[in-house]
Amino acid sequence: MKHPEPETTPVLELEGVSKSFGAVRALRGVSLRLYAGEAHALAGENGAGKSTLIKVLAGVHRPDTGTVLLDGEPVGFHGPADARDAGVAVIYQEPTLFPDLSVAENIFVGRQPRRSFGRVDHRAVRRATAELFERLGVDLDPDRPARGLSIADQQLVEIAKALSFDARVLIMDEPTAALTGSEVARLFGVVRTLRSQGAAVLFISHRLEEIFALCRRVTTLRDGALISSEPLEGLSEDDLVRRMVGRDLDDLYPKQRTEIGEVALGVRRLTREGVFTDVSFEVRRGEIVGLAGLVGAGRSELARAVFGVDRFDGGEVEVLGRRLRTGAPSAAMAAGLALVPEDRRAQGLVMDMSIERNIGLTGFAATTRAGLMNRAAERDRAVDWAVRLQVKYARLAHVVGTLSGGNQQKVVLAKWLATSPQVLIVDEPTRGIDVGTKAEVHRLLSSLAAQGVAVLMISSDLPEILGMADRVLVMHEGRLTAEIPGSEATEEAVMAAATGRADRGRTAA
Amino acid sequence: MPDATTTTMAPAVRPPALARLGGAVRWDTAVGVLLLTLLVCSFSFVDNFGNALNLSFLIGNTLPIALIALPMTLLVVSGEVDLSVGSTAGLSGAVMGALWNAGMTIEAIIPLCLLLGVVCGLINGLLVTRLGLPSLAVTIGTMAAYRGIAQIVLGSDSVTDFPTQYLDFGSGRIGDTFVPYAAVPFTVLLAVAVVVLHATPTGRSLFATGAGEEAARFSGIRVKRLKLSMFVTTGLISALTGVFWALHYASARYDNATGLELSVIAAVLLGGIDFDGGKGTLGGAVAGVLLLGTLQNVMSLTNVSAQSQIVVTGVLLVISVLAPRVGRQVSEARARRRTRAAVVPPSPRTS
Amino acid sequence: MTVTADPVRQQPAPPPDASRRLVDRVFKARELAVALVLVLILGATQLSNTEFLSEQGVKDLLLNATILVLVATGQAVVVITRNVDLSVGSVLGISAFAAGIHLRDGGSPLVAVLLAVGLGALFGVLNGALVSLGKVPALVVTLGTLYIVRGIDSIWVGSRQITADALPAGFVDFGHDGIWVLPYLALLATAVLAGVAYYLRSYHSGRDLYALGSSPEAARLAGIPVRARIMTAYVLCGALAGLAGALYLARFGNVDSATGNGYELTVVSAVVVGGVAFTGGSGTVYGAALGALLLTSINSVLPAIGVSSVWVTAINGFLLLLAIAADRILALRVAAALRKKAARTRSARHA
Amino acid sequence: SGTTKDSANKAAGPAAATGKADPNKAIKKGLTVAFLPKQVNNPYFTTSDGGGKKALEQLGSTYKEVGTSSGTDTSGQVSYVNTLTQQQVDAIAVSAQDPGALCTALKQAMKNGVSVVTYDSDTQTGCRQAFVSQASAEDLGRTQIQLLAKQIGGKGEIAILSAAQTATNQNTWIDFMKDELKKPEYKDIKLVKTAYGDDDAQKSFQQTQGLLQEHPGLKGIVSPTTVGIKAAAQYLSGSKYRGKVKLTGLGTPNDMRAYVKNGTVEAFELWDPAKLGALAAHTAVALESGRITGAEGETFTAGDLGSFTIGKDGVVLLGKPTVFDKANIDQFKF
Ligand SMILES: Nc1ncnc2c1ncn2[C@@H]1O[C@H](COP(=O)(O)OP(=O)(O)OP(=O)(O)O)[C@@H](O)[C@H]1O
Ligand SMILES: Nc1ncnc2c1ncn2[C@@H]1O[C@H](COP(=O)(O)OP(=O)(O)OP(=O)(O)O)[C@@H](O)[C@H]1O
Ligand SMILES: [Mg+2]
Ligand SMILES: [Mg+2]
Repeated sequence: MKHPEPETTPVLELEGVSKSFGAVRALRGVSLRLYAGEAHALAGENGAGKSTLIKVLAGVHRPDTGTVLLDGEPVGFHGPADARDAGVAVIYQEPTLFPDLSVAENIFVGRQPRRSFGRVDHRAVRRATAELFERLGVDLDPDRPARGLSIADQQLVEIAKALSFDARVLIMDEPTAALTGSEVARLFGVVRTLRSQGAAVLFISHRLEEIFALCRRVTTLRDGALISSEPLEGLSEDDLVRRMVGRDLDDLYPKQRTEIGEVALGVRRLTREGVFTDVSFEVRRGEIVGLAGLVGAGRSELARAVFGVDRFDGGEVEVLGRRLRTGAPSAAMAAGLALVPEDRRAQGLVMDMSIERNIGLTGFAATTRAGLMNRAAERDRAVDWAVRLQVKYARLAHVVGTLSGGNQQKVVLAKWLATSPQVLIVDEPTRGIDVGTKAEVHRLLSSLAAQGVAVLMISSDLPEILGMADRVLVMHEGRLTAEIPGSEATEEAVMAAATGRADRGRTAA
Repeated sequence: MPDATTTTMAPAVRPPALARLGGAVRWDTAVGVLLLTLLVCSFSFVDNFGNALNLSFLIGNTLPIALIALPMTLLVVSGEVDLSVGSTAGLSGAVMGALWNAGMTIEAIIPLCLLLGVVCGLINGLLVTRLGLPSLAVTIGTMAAYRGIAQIVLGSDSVTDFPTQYLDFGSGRIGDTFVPYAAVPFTVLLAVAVVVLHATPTGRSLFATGAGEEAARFSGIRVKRLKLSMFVTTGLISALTGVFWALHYASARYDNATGLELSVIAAVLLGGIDFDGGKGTLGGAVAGVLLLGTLQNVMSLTNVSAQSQIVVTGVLLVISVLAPRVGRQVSEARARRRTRAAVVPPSPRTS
Repeated sequence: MTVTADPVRQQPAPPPDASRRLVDRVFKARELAVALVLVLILGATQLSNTEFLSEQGVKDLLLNATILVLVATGQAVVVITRNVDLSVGSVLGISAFAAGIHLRDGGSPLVAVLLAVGLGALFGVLNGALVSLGKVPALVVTLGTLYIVRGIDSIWVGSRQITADALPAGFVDFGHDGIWVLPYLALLATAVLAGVAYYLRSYHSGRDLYALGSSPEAARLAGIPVRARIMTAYVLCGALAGLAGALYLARFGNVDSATGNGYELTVVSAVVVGGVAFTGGSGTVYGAALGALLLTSINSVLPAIGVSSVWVTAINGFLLLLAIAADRILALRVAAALRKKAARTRSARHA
Repeated sequence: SGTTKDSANKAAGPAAATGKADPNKAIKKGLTVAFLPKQVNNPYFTTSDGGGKKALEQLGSTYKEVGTSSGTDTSGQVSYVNTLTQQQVDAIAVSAQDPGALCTALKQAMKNGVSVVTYDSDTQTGCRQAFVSQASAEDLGRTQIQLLAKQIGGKGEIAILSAAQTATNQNTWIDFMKDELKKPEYKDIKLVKTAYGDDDAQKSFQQTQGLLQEHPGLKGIVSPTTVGIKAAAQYLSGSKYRGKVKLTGLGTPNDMRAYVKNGTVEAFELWDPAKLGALAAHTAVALESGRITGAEGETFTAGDLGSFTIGKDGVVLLGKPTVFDKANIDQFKF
């Protein structure tokens, strides 16, 4: 059955909206209609203008031209508060929490339940938060401060916040990018309930299967312009990809056959108290090893300790036979190690610096002459990698913070791949990257492995792990619980180990 | 492979040259222009301003601030601040006086004073980097501590009888030119600082550290060591300033250079250095120092009272932050109006 | 497909009562460290000089702290929003003089106090407008208004001064009398402090101030009226500085154009010692008040145990460093303990 | 100011300073004399500079006042000396924040033909032509002890509350106080401590508290600084020590009136700051006119202040300080 546009008035509507940032035209005359009780997907490559569109809907940006209509009436949102008051709840692409406030306060900031004389009812806030978490199946202490939450947990708090509004319109910009399957499933369950209660939902994701699982209608953007707005029924993933990128997609997991060589990264009995315990594994040259686990399993923390950003309390790390000191990333880099961190905004990039200089940060050795910066060399190095990774930028001298989320991720990759590492640890390398470029990143990792680089890939995108890894390590609550050869790795096996239901016999030695 | 248009930006409406210029004029350039304008006006209209003696006075009095502004700029760019500079200078002067009274030769004293500055900086730096304390808090503490030690060391003495050739170096000028002797080493230090901040990996690392410390750490920059070295440098230069101060004013007292930190910070802020770290240029900082110094000199020459001078300084500071902001908003508003006029909505292709 | 995997976070963690209580205690510990240092210092002093905590002694301690407590309370509110108000000293001075003029001309004390508060609030509006409308760095703006207000003050006041004989006797008596050892001024300050603390804890707009300081960007997205809140903080801070000015007049019976000069640094020290982070979003006004009490007590303790005033500055600095370092070390210890505890519970769950 | 001088006139300056004085030379008119106090807006200096201004008007010369708004901004004072040199004023009357720091600048000024007089607070002798002293340091030191001794009945513990530890004047006076205390009639008086309030109201306040707590038996306090005595009086008058602990020192009648009347303070002393300023003005004009050079033994008249003789090291002495008490304080308005 086709789903023609309903006859009713859309709850929220965009009409011919354009928005430019200086020379960059992020949106050009885009229209969009959101109906009550319908989930609507927004698709497009990195930098297509999806987040910008959402920010227009949320009152963060004011459109240069065009109008926003609520229940058919034009409205001028003067700020996020206006949109919120109109019943629009938004989950932004980048979590925007208050690190010093408790998780509960984060969720209810500005609209806490009150007692007499307008006083905040702290107990009610806590109770409501606990209920929300219950609904989402989130295991977080409402009283802990938001500082120090992993990206995934932050995203979960954002989701809880958006749900707590009981909004008429729920807008979600890549809410699932950092989540694993189970959390996504929970989230979808809750969203479906809201939808059936009459909420309009706008959903963005680069995981196409999620779009198909949740939405009925899809709008596609390319370079800020509207390409199509149509029912999803009858559309295949390939159709959608073609609309987004204007061509057919190559194989998403282009695994090359490689020669597995000597041990490049050896981790023995590594322990950081309270975070991970007694972790041992090896990664060989030419090998891609996947590291799977649930949110909060400690994968990212392990990667950080290996790279030396965090100290470890016991155990040792060896790169190409060289033993690394604890807490010395510069030594790790010198030994040939690179880490693409998971949080691109805080850890990956200096948001206020230019694209060029961000990429240049890892390459002083190559771009100095007699102790002085060689700007031409710095520029060449940056251009080379920006182009190879298809970063969509206007000028390399522009501040990296103005790039779209996916393009920022590409700059992080560029920054580290430019160091020609021997051992590459990538933590959520394709978080927020569009399907087209994702394949490109996979091809790149694959060809690096073929050239003898050892790759450790942490990802919450299980198909990605299964599609790319020669071997899968699984962590659960700070311990390595399984080591599964790529050929035997299935979703069930990995999930079993990740949830602690693993067959202990297969646990890594 | 995707076609070329996806890799680079789709051709967009180029903003008119003027708007681009508006965005490009940074505050530090503006301070430079302001300084030049002031100098030109002063040379033409202010009696007694343009002669060599007055200019040498002007430069001599501004030098202590300018000297400390160099490392302070680097430190602030890296996201920290040192309020103890005035006290370090005072301590170095006091120790210089005490040791001179004790009969040591000045050639032995000066290196000791500089070493003392290094130690002061090291203490600040270690407290900030090892204990992770905020530099503002630490240096408010050491500001009092160093000044207090200076008071203990020299007490109520005022040492004035340093060797004449040193005193002459501190207060004299080269022949009949307007250049004080001390301006020569300053120029060298300035050149070094400019190169370090703007043309070396160290400078890049400083900017990165100030703008995003965590990202800098993840990029393999040794953030703590870098900050420590900046504190040490600041201590060293402050001590040097203390020695210069004692010679320039021919007086070593424990309260030398009191309040210098506020002058330095005001000047550096005026020069467009962002106290959140990661932004600014040395040119701007030095222009800020000279602008304040010149303005004060001119106002004194034109009999503007001390009180009015304070008001002018304050107004200048406020304008220095409001002006670029207002300018940007105006140019943004103009740009928005222009695009609104230019955009013709394309008809959506619907399948 | 990913979306079909079964729910994972099986059993919610056991009710985190124990850990919550520990966390609570950590938060309180920030103030606790300062309180502990304070008690130790006072106790030790009392042991060496039994006169110290006599009726008059306690009264003096409380009176000395009053003015700083008020200003630090206001400052803490501003600092919590990730801003700063350096102009408090100047505002205190000018409002004290305004109140003094009013009283000298035969005005009523109540009106004089209101006048001072109103004048302070007016400067708060100025600061708030400059900071929030221009969205410019508060440090620069308020350094600017520090100079401007001080300049205006000294032009207006000139060499005039308000002396005790110009003030009504009742007003001067109010400055030092009280109920038993509790001076009226201290009671007033305590009431204000408790009011502000309750406001920050229990009202939307109060909580917003923390949110705002914690992440300005997130605050904007959450629809918090950022400008209005910043304005509130500055007006409160200015009003409290004004009130402190009026009390200064009552306490010292003497105001001239130099009153309040350099006070900003003392206030900032108090706030920092009290554990209010300059990065915004954390700390309490109680902490700031304790910091103020600690600072003024040190200044009373040293003369009382006969430390020569030559040593006072140095010891002051060291104690300041000690207080912030102790606070930090305690926090680190507790954090480490928490991490160990988390590890233990986790491995218990794992086993 | 409008006064411009021809270079011949200018050259006369240094010549006069080194050459011979002629007491019969005509008093020059139309000179510009700049007052550079330790601190502008300080009531004490405003009064004294006001005296200077009046004297200069009578002499037909121009008065101007410049200075820093902080009393410890030595570098600021130096740059004011430089500025005045640049502006080619005829004479500078300066109250030095630091005896050494101004020297280079003042010598530079004298080299450029500016006559330099210090008043209230001196520099090193070589850096000025004459010092107009408010009263002999010896007199000031000794009389304050004498005043206090009388008030406390010649026995008990006393303390001194001074300004900054580096304050030149105060330190000289304190030396003489200590010397005075060595006399046998003060054998029952014990000086237990010298505290420093840095001429800051709050600090002086707390130092007073500290003195009383540390020495509960304290009978009296001498504070040879106007800021210090005022703060101490304010504390005493609001505490249980009012009238029990005696306070004296140097203060202005306006500041102290309330405390004298409420019984906190019996008597204190000071010279007349307006006369000090006037004498400084007369000295400066006499120097610039070539009537004196600043050498010992030279005599000159200073309007209705009378005739003065330059003492050793170029010091001109104003006279003895006035003692203020309940009986006479209402006659003085400064
Ligand atoms: N604040 C800004 N200043 C300048 N340019 C911006 C700004 N925000 C977005 N852009 C530009 O607008 C374009 C659209 O960005 P947007 O974030 O909407 O993309 P997106 O579709 O959300 O991409 P992604 O999938 O990577 O998140 C990009 O070219 C981006 O560089
Ligand atoms: N039981 C816990 N209590 C408090 N914080 C925890 C707990 N478990 C994990 N964390 C926090 O979660 C994070 C650890 O997760 P980490 O980011 O290493 O996980 P991950 O496996 O990489 O998962 P992801 O990256 O998908 O979030 C850390 O920030 C840690 O402080
Ligand atoms: Mg986006
Ligand atoms: Mg992770």
